[in-house]
Amino acid sequence: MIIDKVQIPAVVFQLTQLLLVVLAAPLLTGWVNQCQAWLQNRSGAGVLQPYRVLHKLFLKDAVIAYNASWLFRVTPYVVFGCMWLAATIIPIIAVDLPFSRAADVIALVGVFALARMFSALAAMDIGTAFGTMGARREMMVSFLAEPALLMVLFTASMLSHSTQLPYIVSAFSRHQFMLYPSLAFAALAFLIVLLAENARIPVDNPNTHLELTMIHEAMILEYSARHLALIEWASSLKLFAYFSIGIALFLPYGIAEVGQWSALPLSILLLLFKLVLAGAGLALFEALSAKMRIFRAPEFLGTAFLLAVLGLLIHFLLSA
Amino acid sequence: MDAANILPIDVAGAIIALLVGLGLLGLVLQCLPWVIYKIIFPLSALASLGLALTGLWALGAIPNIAVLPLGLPDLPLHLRLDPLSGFFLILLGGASFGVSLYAAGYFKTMAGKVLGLLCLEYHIFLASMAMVLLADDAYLFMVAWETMALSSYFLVTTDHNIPDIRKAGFLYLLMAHVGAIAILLSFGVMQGGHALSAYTFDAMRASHPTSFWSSVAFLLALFGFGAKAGVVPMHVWLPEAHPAAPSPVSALMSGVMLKTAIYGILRMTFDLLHTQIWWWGVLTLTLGLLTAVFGVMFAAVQEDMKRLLAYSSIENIGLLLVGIGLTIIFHVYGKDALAALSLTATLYHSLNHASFKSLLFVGTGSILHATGKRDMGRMGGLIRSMPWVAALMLVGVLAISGLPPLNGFVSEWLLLQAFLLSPGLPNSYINMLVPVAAAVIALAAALAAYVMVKFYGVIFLGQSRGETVEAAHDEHAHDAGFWERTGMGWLALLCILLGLAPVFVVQQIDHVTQRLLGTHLGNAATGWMLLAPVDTERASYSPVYFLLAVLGVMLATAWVVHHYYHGRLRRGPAWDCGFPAQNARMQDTAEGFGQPIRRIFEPFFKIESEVPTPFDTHPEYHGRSEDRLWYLLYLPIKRLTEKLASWVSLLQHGHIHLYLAYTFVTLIVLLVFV
Amino acid sequence: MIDSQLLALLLTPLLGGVLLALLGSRAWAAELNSLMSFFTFLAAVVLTMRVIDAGPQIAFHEQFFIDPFNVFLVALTAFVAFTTSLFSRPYMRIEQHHGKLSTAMLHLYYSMYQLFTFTMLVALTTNNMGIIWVAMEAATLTTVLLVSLYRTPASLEAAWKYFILCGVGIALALFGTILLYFAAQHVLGEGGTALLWTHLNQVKGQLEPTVLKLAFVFLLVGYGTKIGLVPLHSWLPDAHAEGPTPVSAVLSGLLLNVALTAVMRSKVLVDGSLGTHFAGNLMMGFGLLSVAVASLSLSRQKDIKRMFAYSSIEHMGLITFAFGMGGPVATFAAMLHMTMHSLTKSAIFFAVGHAVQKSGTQVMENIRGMIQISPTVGWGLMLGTLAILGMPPFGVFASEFLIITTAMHTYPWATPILLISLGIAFAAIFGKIQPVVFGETTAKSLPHSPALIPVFIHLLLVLMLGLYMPPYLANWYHQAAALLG
Amino acid sequence: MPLTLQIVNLLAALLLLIVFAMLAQRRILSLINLFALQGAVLALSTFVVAYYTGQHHLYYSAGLTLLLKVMLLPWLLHRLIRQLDVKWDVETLLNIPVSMLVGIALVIFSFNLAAPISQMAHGLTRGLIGIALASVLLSLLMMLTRRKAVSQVVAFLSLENSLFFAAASATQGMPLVVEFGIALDVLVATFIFGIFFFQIRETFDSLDISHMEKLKDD
Repeated sequence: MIIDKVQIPAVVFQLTQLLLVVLAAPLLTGWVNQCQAWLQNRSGAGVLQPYRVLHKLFLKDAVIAYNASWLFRVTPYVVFGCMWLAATIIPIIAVDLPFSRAADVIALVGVFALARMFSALAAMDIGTAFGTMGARREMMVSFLAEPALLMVLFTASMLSHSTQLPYIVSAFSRHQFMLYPSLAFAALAFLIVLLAENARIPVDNPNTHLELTMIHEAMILEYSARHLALIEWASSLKLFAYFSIGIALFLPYGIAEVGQWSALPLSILLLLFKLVLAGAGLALFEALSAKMRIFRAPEFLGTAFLLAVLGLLIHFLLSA
Repeated sequence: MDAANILPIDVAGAIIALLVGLGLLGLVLQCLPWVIYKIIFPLSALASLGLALTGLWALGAIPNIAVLPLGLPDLPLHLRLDPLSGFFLILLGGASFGVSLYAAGYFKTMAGKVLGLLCLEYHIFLASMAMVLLADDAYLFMVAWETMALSSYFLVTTDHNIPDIRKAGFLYLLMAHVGAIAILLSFGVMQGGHALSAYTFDAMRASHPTSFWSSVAFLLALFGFGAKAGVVPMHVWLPEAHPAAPSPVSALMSGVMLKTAIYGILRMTFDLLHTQIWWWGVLTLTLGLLTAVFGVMFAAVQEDMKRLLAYSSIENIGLLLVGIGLTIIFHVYGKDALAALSLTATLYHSLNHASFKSLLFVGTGSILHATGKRDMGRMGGLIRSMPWVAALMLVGVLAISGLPPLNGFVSEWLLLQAFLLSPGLPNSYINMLVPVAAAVIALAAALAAYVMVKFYGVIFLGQSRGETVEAAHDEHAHDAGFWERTGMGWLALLCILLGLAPVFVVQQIDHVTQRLLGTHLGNAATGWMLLAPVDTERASYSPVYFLLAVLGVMLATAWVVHHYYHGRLRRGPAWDCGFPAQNARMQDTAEGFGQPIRRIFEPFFKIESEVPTPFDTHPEYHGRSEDRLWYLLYLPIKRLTEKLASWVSLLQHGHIHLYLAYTFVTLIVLLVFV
Repeated sequence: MIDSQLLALLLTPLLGGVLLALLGSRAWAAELNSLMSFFTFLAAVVLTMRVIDAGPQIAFHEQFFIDPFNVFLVALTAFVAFTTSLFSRPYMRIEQHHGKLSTAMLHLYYSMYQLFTFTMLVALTTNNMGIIWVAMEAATLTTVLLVSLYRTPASLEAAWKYFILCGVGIALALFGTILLYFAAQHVLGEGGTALLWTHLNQVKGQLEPTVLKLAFVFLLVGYGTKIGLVPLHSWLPDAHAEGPTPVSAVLSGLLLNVALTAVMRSKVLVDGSLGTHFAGNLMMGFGLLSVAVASLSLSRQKDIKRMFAYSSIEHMGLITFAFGMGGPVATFAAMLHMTMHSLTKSAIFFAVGHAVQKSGTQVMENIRGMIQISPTVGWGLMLGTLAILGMPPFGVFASEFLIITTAMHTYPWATPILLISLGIAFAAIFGKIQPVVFGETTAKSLPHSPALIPVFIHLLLVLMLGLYMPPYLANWYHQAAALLG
Repeated sequence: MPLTLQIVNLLAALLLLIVFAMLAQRRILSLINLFALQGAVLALSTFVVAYYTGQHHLYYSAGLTLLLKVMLLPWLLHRLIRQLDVKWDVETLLNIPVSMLVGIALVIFSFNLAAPISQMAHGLTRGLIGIALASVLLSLLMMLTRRKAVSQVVAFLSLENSLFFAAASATQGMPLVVEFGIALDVLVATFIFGIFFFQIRETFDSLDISHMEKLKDD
């Protein structure tokens, strides 16, 4: 059983992370948007804007289409739940998370898939032109992005002989710093996947409503009020989760080891620092690149897939 | 015999006899159909359940043997129930229990005469599948094998007035027969000597063919069983035949019959043949990958819902072959723990596929009855008129897409673990192959999700795409009846249970791996909550906790939201970016949903499409994506045969002088050569 | 004792022939025909019992010899002859009703039918290689008259070809017999005994190899023409397609077997004399060629009876191949296949006969949906076809199973040909029969109710033998197999 | 070498000669006459062999041959062609010189084939097997070059004759039962041929076999 193995500190770590993640996620989104605003010479709405938006949405009355089915109404909760869960599996502030035993990297990918499945189905539920279009495009993007992500994670778990994120991370952070060529490929692939999965430019545009280009937005057109709020929150959780995965895999240094209370504040600080940098980086990248035609997206993601596989192959070749 | 020494095999045999009896009874009682669907089918469902339990019983027990005084002289029918057979018996019983329950409701509408015949064929089909699993000599195996093909052929051609269905049936039986001859030949290679008694499996186990001959045997078996399983390129019959059959039969064919082929390959490779050779594994693996990708790609572009499912079966068979290939490779290189892992994954996945594919196929049966359509392009919004079917099939869809915490995920998880643990094989080429294979598997899994979103979304969600009349009809399509619900409910329950209790299932499978590979997987973690094939440090998965967590988080969120804010809800017209005139025809059709795949994997398809000109008053778009292999492989063979035949027919030209000349020349030639 | 039993067996059909020659035009001639065939069958059963109990028998100054090998063919022949007579009773009446046959023709038919049975039984039971020849020739003559029964140009042509080709073939067989006698003289001396198979069998070791080789070539080519081995088969499809269906049934079901028996008798002697696999190789070659060519021809047939004639060629090829392989299993399988083929093929011809009568044509495109108009005919045809294609649980599969696996074990090089040919044959026959049985129909009903009991009796037997073989039958086959080596 | 043997050998040679003559012969009537002559030679040789070996049943078979092959059958055939009036010349598929050449080749072939047997054969039959074989093959050749039904039948009968010769002379006669059986068959066969001629004649109003080439695979 899991419980008997677990000591108090682990549980505390788990709970802290649980709360921290769900609370901090919108902040990250806000930060990225703010950086974008600055890069575009706008003053921006401030990093707290997402919270205000969420609050406003929660206050509103939900309006759904006449023919919306139960699936449509359940989906926001499912998506939100999955994303939150995902964010708790990933070691963000500390490596020993009792729950992460229940779900390893493959399960993590599974969680993302589950959420995606539900949102795609919900998008088709009303039967509008944009809904189905969005669902189709979302699935098209994902069937290339998902295996790529899986391959990235495989490379990592090959190196660390485990598919449990905590073990991977502690393996990486415990080693003295060394360069893994395979990881380099993986990192590149992961970056592309991150962009695609979080509906960022150049694959998608998080704040467009231009019919022909949108993917993720098209899926959630029919949502309003609390449903929309949950979905928005979920997507910022997703972004947060992806960032944390990236950090955990490629620069895990300074993360708190098992039950080190003393290390906790430092690791949180470090994490904040990394996230800030990453967010800024993302904003910069988006500002510099342009949205690509929808049918170039598969090529883009195909590249990611190939890179990831290449990374794995290189690992097999050099066993490094 | 007294109750003490009744063996599983006896029970299994009795149940099989009972099944045949039920079938005959159905034929006799065709004048009163209600008996058939109200009594016989539920009874046979119970019988199937009995089979499953017997299999479970046999898993633990030592292999037990029975010999029937039938068959050929000196070759009585040998039956043997060992863990492998037991496991597949569980699969058969578990799936057919649900399907038969469903059939009790589904066949209600049939005319008595047809129903009686169908009842017979159905039960013969079940019995022969069970017999295939129990057979312990080549003759009984082949008889059961071909009887299975034959009965399913008659089931496929139930409404034989439709020429396409006749064609499908013909193609099916032809492929089955050719495959059977190949299997026959491989038995011929393995038979241990010249007496009739050399055809028992024991004699084959005792015989040691040279590596060349065992390779021949393996290749023949792979061809024969592959033809039955729908392995590319012997798959052409499958998407024709499975949709043609009545849905419960399609369910059995896809869910169970294909697995008998897998059983055959396992039996041949790990039980009857002594030595395995590494390239067998590589071949199987490659074939599997090909099949998987091919199947899922074609599934993505189908418009007929049953064809789509058929192609997805091809994909799953591919995954199973990959598992077998890995097992062979690991076994050859003495990595028995890994071999056990991948074999476990394979068996687990066949169990899963049996459950969710049967569920989905019977589901399409209900839809067919309710709407009278198989073309997804004219469906939509059925979730509102058929909530039960929709809900139950959602389980199947999530499961087949390999999503946690359902069963599809567990087997894929195990398979991927096998890949992740594989490095360190002496052969560098195989080392290179492994990651690529893993990638392809991942791709196939992701594509499967795509296909299933299309399947479920287009059928159940949105608005009906048909003309107004049939749209109205679909609005009031009747939901599945009691028996149908029960059947589907059982299958859905299977999907969930197999997903939630992997540790228990793996423990059962361990009996099989122990017998085939001499080692088993076991569970590193204590208790049944946490599945850890090798070691908790490396990998572990606990669906129960997973489910609890997701549900917990969801409910908590819902409660918080409703408590601190409010639960007010209004309904209004769909917004759709404020687009004024929107109607059902603006949704993606089945075809439109598949279009990205068609576009990305263009070279694999043979696409014929007619695009409307801008000036058409009623613009219509038609597109068909066909299988290139049909044109590249099968038609040439057909033409070649016809050519030869036309040459041969010149022999028979009607001139008696030349006939005499044949005799004359034959005589002279023979005289010259003696 | 044995003499009288044998006499009963042989005289009943002879008497029947004479009786029907006199009374053949009576209204109850058909019943008389069946009755005589039934008596013949009874006599055969009695004889069989005797042989099973007391082992091989010699009768009439060694002129006749009954061992397990030929007695099972005797029983089979008598049985199929009986069921065929049952079938032909209504069938011929319907033909007459359709105006295809006159009473005179029926008269001829009945008497010739009995005489034909007689000749076959003689050929099977005689111990004298010369008499075998005489009986075979006589069988040819009677069947020639039967084939040309309809007097249509087509039937005349078929009969003429049959007559000429088989006449020549048989003549060559006679030369072979003479050579055999010539060789035997030097061992057994002048006079009668030199052609008696039992004596030859005892001294086969001393017979002059070169002569026997030559003799066997002539015998194989000669009797092979009657078996229908490619390339000597040209007469067979015509004769089967143009003759009355009952005749096609007995030709396919019985006469080919009898010819094969003659070949096997001589093969035993030749093997004994040469001690090599010469005869076996020849037979395997002919067998494979027949299987391949027949299966290819099958796919181009339009006439249903013609198609099944080719399938007979294919199966005879398979049997010859199996006999050629030799060895207990293969020989056993070959004899099993003979039995199965006789029963199944005659059953098929019965069903085909009625299907043709219902739809008024032998062209398969115009025979459709038999199952709609008459389920019995439809299912009979479907099941028979599946049986002849070697689908379990029918017995034909049992023998094919043994033949193919043994071939794979002993002569792997032959198996690709078998695999491909059987595949093609399956595609050809089943692809043509399926629409004949299934689908919509245009057929009409018949003046007399068809007699399909024989069909289902045969099919049931085949089914039973596929799943269970009575022990006495089994050890009977085994004795025969041991006899042929 | 005793006189009888020389006679037998002479007759054998004569037989072969007659077969060649038949092969070369165009006119049906003379073909039949040649056939009768062949029968006579056959009967004579059988008689001589009977005398030489002193086997009584050979006398019977000699007599039988005389009755059947020299008198009955030719008479029947004559009647037939008178009634069917088919006295026309027989045009062959293979022209005469070619068929002669083939024939000679066949003779050489069969002699070589029979050589080893002749070695082991004692006294009388030396070489007779070869001649018999040669005439069998020649008759076969004749059958497949003739176009008219009647001539084909005559060729068939001469084939039977050569076989008979082989039986009677080369092996000093088969057992009597067999000989009778064979004789009976030949007789019946001829009758049936006769029936056929009339039927063929009335359905195709000609005895040309080339009318009978309808049945074929296409």
